[in-house]
Parts: sequence; structure tokens; C-alpha cells
Amino acid sequence: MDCELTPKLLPGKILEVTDLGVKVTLKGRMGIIQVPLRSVITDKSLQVGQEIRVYLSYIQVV
Amino acid sequence: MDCELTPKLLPGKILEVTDLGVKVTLKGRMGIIQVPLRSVITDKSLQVGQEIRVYLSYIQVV
Amino acid sequence: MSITVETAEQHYNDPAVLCCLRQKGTVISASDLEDPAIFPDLEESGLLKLSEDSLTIGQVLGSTLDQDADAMTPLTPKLVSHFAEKKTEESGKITTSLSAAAASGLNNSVIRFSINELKGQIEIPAGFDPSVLPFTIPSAPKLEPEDQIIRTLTQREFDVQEVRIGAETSFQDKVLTIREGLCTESLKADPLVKDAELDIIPPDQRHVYSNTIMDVIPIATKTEGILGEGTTHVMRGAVVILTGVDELGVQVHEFGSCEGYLDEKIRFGRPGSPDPDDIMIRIHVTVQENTGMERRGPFAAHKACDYIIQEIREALKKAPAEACVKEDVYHDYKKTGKPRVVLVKEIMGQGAMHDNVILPTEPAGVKGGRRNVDLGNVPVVLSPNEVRDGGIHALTCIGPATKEVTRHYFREPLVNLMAEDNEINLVGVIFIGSPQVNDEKSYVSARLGALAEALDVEGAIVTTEGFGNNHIDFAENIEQIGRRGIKVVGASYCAYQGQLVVGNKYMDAMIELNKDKDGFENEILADSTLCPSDAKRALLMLKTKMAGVPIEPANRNWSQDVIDANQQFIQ
Amino acid sequence: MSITVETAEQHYNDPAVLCCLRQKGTVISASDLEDPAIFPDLEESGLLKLSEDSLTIGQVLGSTLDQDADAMTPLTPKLVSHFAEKKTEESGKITTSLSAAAASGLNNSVIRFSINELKGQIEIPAGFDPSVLPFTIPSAPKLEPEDQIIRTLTQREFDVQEVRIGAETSFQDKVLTIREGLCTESLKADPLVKDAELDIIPPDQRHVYSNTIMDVIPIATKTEGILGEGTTHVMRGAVVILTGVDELGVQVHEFGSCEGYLDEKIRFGRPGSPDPDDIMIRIHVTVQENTGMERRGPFAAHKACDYIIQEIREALKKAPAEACVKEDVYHDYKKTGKPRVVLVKEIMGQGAMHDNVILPTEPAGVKGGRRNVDLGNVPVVLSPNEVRDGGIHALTCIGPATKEVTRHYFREPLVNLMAEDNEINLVGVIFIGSPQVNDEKSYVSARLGALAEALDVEGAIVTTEGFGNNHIDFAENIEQIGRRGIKVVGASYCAYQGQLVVGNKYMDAMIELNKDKDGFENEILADSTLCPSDAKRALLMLKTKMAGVPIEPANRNWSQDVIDANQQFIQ
Repeated sequence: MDCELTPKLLPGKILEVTDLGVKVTLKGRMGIIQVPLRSVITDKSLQVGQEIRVYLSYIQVV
Repeated sequence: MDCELTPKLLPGKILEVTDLGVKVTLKGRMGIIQVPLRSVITDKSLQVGQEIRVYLSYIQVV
Repeated sequence: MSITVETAEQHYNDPAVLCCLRQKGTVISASDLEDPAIFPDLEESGLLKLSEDSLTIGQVLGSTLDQDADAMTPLTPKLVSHFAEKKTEESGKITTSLSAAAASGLNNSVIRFSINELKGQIEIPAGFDPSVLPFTIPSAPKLEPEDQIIRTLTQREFDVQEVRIGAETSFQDKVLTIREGLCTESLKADPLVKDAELDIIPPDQRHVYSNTIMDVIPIATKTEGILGEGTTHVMRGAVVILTGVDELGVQVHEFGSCEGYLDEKIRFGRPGSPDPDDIMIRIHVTVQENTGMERRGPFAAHKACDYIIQEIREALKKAPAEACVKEDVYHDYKKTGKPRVVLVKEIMGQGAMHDNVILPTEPAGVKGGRRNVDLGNVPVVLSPNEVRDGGIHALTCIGPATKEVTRHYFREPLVNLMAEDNEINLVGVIFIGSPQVNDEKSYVSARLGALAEALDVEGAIVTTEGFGNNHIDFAENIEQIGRRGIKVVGASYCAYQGQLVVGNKYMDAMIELNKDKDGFENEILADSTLCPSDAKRALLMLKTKMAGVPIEPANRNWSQDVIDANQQFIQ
Repeated sequence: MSITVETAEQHYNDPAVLCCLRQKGTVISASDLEDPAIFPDLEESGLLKLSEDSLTIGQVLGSTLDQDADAMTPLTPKLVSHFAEKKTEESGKITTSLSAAAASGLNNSVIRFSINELKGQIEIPAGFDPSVLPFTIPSAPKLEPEDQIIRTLTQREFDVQEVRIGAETSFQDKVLTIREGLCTESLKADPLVKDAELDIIPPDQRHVYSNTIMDVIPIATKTEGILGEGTTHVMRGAVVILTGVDELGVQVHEFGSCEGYLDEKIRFGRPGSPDPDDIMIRIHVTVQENTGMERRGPFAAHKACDYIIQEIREALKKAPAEACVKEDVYHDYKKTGKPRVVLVKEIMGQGAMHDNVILPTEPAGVKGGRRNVDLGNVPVVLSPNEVRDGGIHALTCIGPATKEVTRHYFREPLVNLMAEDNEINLVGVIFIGSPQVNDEKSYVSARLGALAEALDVEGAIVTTEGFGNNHIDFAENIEQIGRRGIKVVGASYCAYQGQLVVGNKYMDAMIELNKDKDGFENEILADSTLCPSDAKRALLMLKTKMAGVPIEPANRNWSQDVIDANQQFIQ
């Protein structure tokens, strides 16, 4: 099936911060992303509740 | 800081399937994404271990 | 009993017998004639004597009665003038083509030009078709048949001004009392339910925290008849909201939950939401740990909730009819001669809460219904009245702004609008599930196409709640209908976050349901669901398309301006 | 490109522009005019210049061209005579009622009586309806619409004169060779399959013992298009029979099995059976012990069998078109103006072998289809072509004489008869499962009723295979249709052993399928199934009922005499 995966810039919020990474929930509650600290770009130190944004598309099984 | 977020098409694998959603791990262990079933596009029934792809960018704190 | 035009056509070669007293000068039509099907009985009982010179129905239609005559009088050449000569070659043949019979029937009417002298010219343009003459049966002056009522549903609304907890469940003088022990008792609805609580939230005390809202459920019950007909009692001013967590405190769905302060998390007044003045009866259910993500967990919560509502329904059943503040009467119609259209509601069908109970026994109930996932998500036809009488109980949970809850289906704006519109003939409402896997999507879509083809509709509106891979079926459903030459309009939230992932050439008339200024799933319950104004836009667009007016190509990206501009047409 | 009458009606107030060169004296009709939808493009490219005094399409229909004129010429008062004055109050209104638009359009045609002197009398009977004038557009002289072809299926039959076991599967010069290792390989279709054997039974060597016949399966394959359209290759003269036991030697179904000598246990020549001259390819499958009575066991046998057939299909696909001995072309039609009827096939849906695969990918295949039990047994609509192209793979097993096997659906006599009958409009074939529990039966029956209502059919034939509690739904299905005013005929084996257990007043036109002289389930495969003569009786009875002719009450008990008497009508 030929389907267009389009990344969308989504706002979200930080749910959890560890020494290793963050867990964020996306606006619209359509997903949760966990990434290592390296993948987070920030001007201030990370805290739960901070607003974030990230590009995400639907997931396609290949 | 003004930084360009660029979504990248990443391969990954399904870690977990529930009646509600899936959890995938991205290649290079650079992240875990959980999304509802509706956000998964698939030609076959979902199973742990299946290969997927998804667009994801870094996360930016705003 | 007089017969219809259709019956007359079927009995074209049977004897013509008056059904009632008719006066001299009457121009004979079907409504003056008795049904030949009962002649054997009439003859046997001596009420009717047919003679050799009886005229047939085909011969007498349009002829004139020359003298007063009683019921059960067979019409003969002595009684009528201007009847037609018998065409013998047609007799005995079963005629199934009604239009042919009608045409030959009309041939027997007469225009008489007794001209002795004529000076001048008669000009008849090419294409004159003498086999069709412009006469109608006098007593049935309307060519367009009346809409025929198939079934009638009466909904009586009863005001609720206060809700209390008390010793007995009762509903009297606009006060609903709910029995204290009912919640505990509801646990037996399903062993997965570990706790259930109930509290009352008056309209002026809404700034309270709430776990995620799984559903908004009207309180309604049958007092007569089955779903879609008879009488239903409905409470006005009070509505149930169902919330849920598991024993570990995890929201019953990790994604798309809308826990938070009720006044901030609900767009009050949407078809699916509580209204601004509604008292909310909040039922909070705790299910077994880790079952919130499984199909059985959330369903158990709905079962417990339904158990509680059922006792309230029993009290509501007893409300005296005269105490109702409003009575709505809804009809399912058979409309002949108006363009046949269908409404297709695509519903979630991917398991867990992405599921819906179809046709429970009680309005908006759970028991007695079957879930679309268990029906393989194939299309199922409901009558408009069945939908309006609570034929769908939604289990759907995510995302908050775009999900259609149970109350939404109870007050579905498109169902109401299309059912009441007298320019169209809404033949039914099709519910089709959205499965997970693309092959399954195609399978059910193909069945929708076959069904639409068999229904022989001219137009269809397809809606889908939510967004995500259900937009794949949404596109395919529209294509399956559109490529059969049926005019089709789609309605969905897409906007920014839910941009369509696939498309086809039949998706040229789309209604955007987004109400968020930035085009996001904004986590406010029911905000971007289908509202009456969306319904009007959709139906107008369908009528426009059916009238052959071209639809302008859509913009590449979502823009609120388009919606605003289109909205003007319906204001 | 010229436009249709419908398009002309829709663009009633748009400018009239000639689509092609037309000569002086032409009476303007829709077929002379260009589609206004493309005017913007034409104007932009300079091909068309509309002027202030252009006439509208509504004005020029029926007018006469006064001089030769080129394509793309806008019609003006200078060019035509007898055009109508513009009616401005209509412009800008979206007209959805096409008949109204048509009527006003025809109003502008002209009958001219230029009478200078008249002596005499003109008499016009009451009921003259001036809004309808008897003109047709000259280029479309027929008022009755043609049957419109929706899709076309071509079935090419290829003779099989010999079947062998060999090194490679191939099909050449009427010889089918089946690879020796194929059976062993087929075990991988399902782990429950423990053994599979294949042997060839020529028509003259049928006195061989056989385990119970689970199915009779035609060998057919798509070479183009999907099921119901495109091209299908079919083998003639060879058919697969599937038999099965479990590892303990128990017949795959303890009830209703028909093990025994093949020549004694099959009624050859029935729609579902092998024909008298057919070579039988017998595939015998052994499934895991004790799984023969579970749903998964028999289905595993069908999967292994389908695996084997698929390799034969691949060979059949390659057969050159010119080698076919017969080519049948089947159409699905949209028939306007003929009475809409539907065929309802009630199929088993009680689990295990009482199940059917709906719409597999290959004709009469297994893969790609879904089982009606998994669809909750709700009614599903197939087009007649989809059924004739092998849209149903039967898993049904009991009892032998009354079960409808896969080949039965492939050659269903009622589908063929009703689809080809040009007095009726078969809108579709509905498959509805028969569940176990009475509540579920009622649930799916009610959906059948809602579907029949939405389909707006005048008549229906309901059939059921087998007998037993499926007669409860059979009765309920008939009632759900009948009480909506739809004429309905039922067809089933009942006779002595299968006497109906319930009944209702709509069951007044019943076709008995029994062929056993004592009225028993006689354990002979397909003996008492629906045959062409039954189909003819059923359709004639439906037509009779639709024509309003009363049906005589049935006798209290089954009697062969009734069938014989009715059979005379169709001979």
C-alpha cells in the first residue's frame, strides 16, 4: 500500500526526566516518545512539564 | 537558540503490541515511541519484531 | 377498500368494480376501484357478481361514470363513457414492467378534436412521442407520491433539576435519586471491575479534576417497542460521564486521554458533550491492573456503568407521560421519487476502546448489542430512527477532540438533518468499522461498495471520527462509492495534525471538522467533532454535487478560511 | 463533446454553445450542445467567446437553427428561431429535484397551432397536465432506460480429458498433471494437517470407498481482474473432492458424514455435485487427533486442499485463451424501471464446518476471504457476478443431501436465473449466517430487515441450506422482509425430516427442495439441494406474488404432489 508518511511538527510536554533521557507526551495525546538526552535540544535545564516540539509521522510497517 | 528540527526517516522494530497501541524501538536505540493502533499503517497484522519506519526529529524544548 | 395506482397497473386486465358509492360524472381512477385480489371472497359471499360485459381496470381508467352507482358495482359499457377498447393480446401476461403498463394505460385516454373546418397550420416539432400522453389520473393530481411512514419513534424528554444519592433509586418531581449501594453492586457486571464510584457535578461546580472521560452517555429507556420505534423516555438536564483508571492508577488509555479539570477539558454543547446546563453524573471505574490496554478492560468499565444506568432507566420508565417537557416524533420514511442517498459512518474497529456496541436493547445501552469488531467491521445498515434512538454505544476513547462518544450518535447532526430533509430520501445509515490491517480495510470497503451499488443511491456522505490510519479506509470507502457513479462527500477532522495520508479523485468534496485554531487535536472533548453547521455544509455540498455543479479543487493545505467561506452559504 | 439530457437540465441557465458543426433547420437538443463545465477552459484558451446576448440552454432546447453554424458557436437570437423567453427567477437556485428541472425544460418546447379560423370543438379530458409534454429529445428516442452494464465477467472453460500424477504440475492438451510432491508440501498450509493424499477417480471407476465428502470444489482461477469481473479460467471435466478424517480415523464430522462408495453416495449432476462425466480429483486430509470437531481442524483441511489447488490454478492461468471450449460472459446490471428484487442465501454460521469463506482472492478459494462466523453472521451483500465467480467457499459439512458445497455456489441456479431474467432487477445477493443462539439469530435477522428496507426491493427469495435450528432464522428472515411489505418466497429442504419448527404469516409461498421419495435426509450428497427446476418454481412464485395473485394456502403436511403440480407450470 502506497501511503504518504508526513512528519508533523507537534507540541508536547515532558513527562519524565532521568539521567539518561526524557519521556514526552504529545499534544492530542496521540503518542509518547522516549529519547536519550542527546536527542533533546534545549536552552534551559530539563524539567517535567516543559513544553517541547518534535516532528513525528505515523508509523509504517514495512 | 534557533535550531532547525529536521525529521528523519528512521527504521525500527515493534517491541510490544496491545489492543490499544504499539511500542517501537528505533534503530540505534535512539528512542522508543508508543502510539495508538490508529497511528500505525500496516499491510499485515501487527506482531512483535516487525520492521517499521517512521519520521522523527530531535526534540526541542521551547 | 380503494386501490393504489400500482395495484391498478398490476390488475390491468382484471374486472373493474367500484369500491364505494360514486356519483355521475366521476372520472374513474384507481382510488374508485376495489382490489381484484379479494374478488374470489366477495363472489363467494354473494357481495359481487361479475358479468360477461364487465370492463377491465385498464379500460375504465380515465373514463366517466354516466350515473350514480353503488359500491361493488362492476363497471360495464352501459355505466361509463369514453372507456377504452380491450386489447386482448395483452391479457394473461404477467407484467412486471410497470412503466410499460402505465404507458399503455394512458394511451386509452382521449383528446377529442372535433374539427369541422380549419384554416391554418399545426406544427409539431420533431421528437413527438405519441406513446406518452400528458394525462394524470384526475383523483390523484399529484404525480409525486407521498412520503410513506415506515415507523414512528416518540421520544419524551423529562427534566432533571436535581440529582441526589439516596436509599432508593427513584425519579420524581424532576429529582433523580440514585441508590447508594448501586455502585458496589455494579462490580458484579464484570470481574475485571474492581471499584466504581459515582458523584454529581452541578453545572456551576465544574472546576474539578477528572480522570480521562471514556464516554458521555444519555440516560434513555424504552417504554414501548424496540429500538427505533415505539416510545423512549429521555432525561434532559442530566448526563452520565464515564471515567476510568486501572488499579495502578494508569488512565484506561495511555494515549489520547483527557484527564484534567472538567471545565477546561470539555467543549460543552457539542452533539456529544454535556450541555452547558447539564448536571454530570460521573461514574468512575477502576479496572484490574494492566487491563486498560486490553479489549476486555475498558469494556468491563462500560458494562459496570451500564449496570448503574439500567437501574436509573427502570425509574425513568415509570415517569408519567404527562410529566414530559418535550415530545419529539421521528419517522423513518419510504420516499418515492426523491433522490436516494445514504449516510456512511466510519467507526473505529481496531480493538480495545476502538470499538462500538451496535444495537443494544436499551437506548445507548450495552447489553444486547454486538461490537463491530466482532462483526469483522463489515458494513451494517441501521434505519435513521434506530440511530436516533441510541443504536450505537461508543467505546471509542482517543483522541478526545475528535472521538464520537455515545451521546454523539444519539444526537448525530447529519442523521437528523438528512432524515428530515424533504428533498432527499435517506435510505439508511451504514456503520462500517475501520480495522487495523490494510487488507482488512480493503475487504470491508469493497463490501461497502457492493452495498452502495445494491442500494442504488445517487449520493452518499461518508464521515469518520478521529484521524490516523482510519483515513486510509475513509479514502477507500469514498472511492468504492464514487467509482460507481454515486456522488459522494466526505467529512472528517484532518486539518494540520490529521492530514490525509492517501487520496483519490473522488475526494473532491470534503468537509473539514476541525475547530481548533491551529488545526490540532487539542485534547478538548468533542471539540472537533461533527456539528450541525458541518452537517449543513456537507448536505449542501452533496446536493450541489448531485445537481452537477462542479466543486472547486481543494487547497493543498488546510485553511480555516475555506471553512469560513463555505459556512456563509448555509447562514 | 455533446452533453446528455441530464447535463442539459443541470445547466439550464448556462449559455448554449454548439458542440459541433450543425446545419440550418436543426432542432436543438442536448446532443447539439457543449458542456458548460468546460467553458472556463475554452474561454481561457480563446476557443470560445460568450456574448451578452447568448441564449441559455433552457431557452434553446427545441428551437430551430436558422443557418449553418460551426462548433463552439454560442447561440443567439440571430441564429435560432422559436426559442423561449428567459425565466430569470429560476437562475442561481440549486435544483436537486431533477424531475422538476426536466419538466420546466420541456415547457419550452413548442407545439404551434397557427389557426386562422376554426369551426368545431376541442375536447380535453379532465386531468390534463400541461406541465408534462410528450416530447423526447430526437437523438434519445427511447423513454425506457437501457439496462446498464456495471461489470463484466468472462469465464473461459477448458476441457480436462485426463488427470495424471507426474513430476511437474502442468496443464496442456487437455491433460492435467499434478506434481507428486505437492501433497506433502501442502502440510505446511497448517500445522494441524498431518497427512494429505491425492488420487484420481475416472468416471467409470467410481465404485470406490471414500471417507466423508467435506466439499466439492471447482478448479478456477483469475487471469485478469478481481473476483466478479475480468477473466476467469475454469476446468471442465475435472473437479476436486475433499475428504477428511482425524489421526484416530474419526470422520471429520461425526454427524452428517457420508462416507461410503462414491457411486452410491453422490447424486451426480446436481449444481454442487460432480457431473456424471467428471474426473474426480480426491484430496484426502488427515488432521490432528480430536480436532475434527473443532473449528480449526476442518478449516486446516480446506487450507491444505486449497494449497494443492493453487498450484493447479497457476498452471490453468497459463492456458491459452484460444484453447477454451466455452466462453460465458456474465454482467452485473443496473436496471432502471424494473422491479428491484434480492436473493437472500442463508448460510450456516454455527462454528466448525458450519461456516463459509466469503470472497477469497481466487474463485472458490480459501485465502484472502473471511468467514461469516468471524463477521458475526451479519448480512453481507455480494453482486451476482461475485457469487458466480466463486465468491463463496463452503466449509459446511452436514447433512450430505442438503448441504450447499463450494461448487453449488459456483453454479447457484437462482443466482444465474435471477441475474439473467429481464423482467426483474436483481440488485444483489445477500449472504446471512445462521448463528447458534436465538438472540443472535434475531439480531442478524433484524439487520437483514433493515437492509432489505434500505434496498427498497419489491421482492425477495430467501433460501437456506440444511435443516434444524437454521429454520428458526429462516422463518425470521422471511418475516423481517415480509412485514416490510416486500413479497417474499422461501426455499428450503423441509419435507418430512426437516419439517419447519416455527412459522409466520409471511411464509405463504414456500418452495420445497426435497428430492427423496420419503422426505428424508437420505445421506446422498447434494440430493435435496436447490436445482434449476426449483429455482424456476421459486422465481415464478415470486413473480406471481409480486403481480398480486394470491398464493393458495399450503397443505398441513409435506406432499410430493404439490411439487409435481407446481412443476408443470414451468415446463
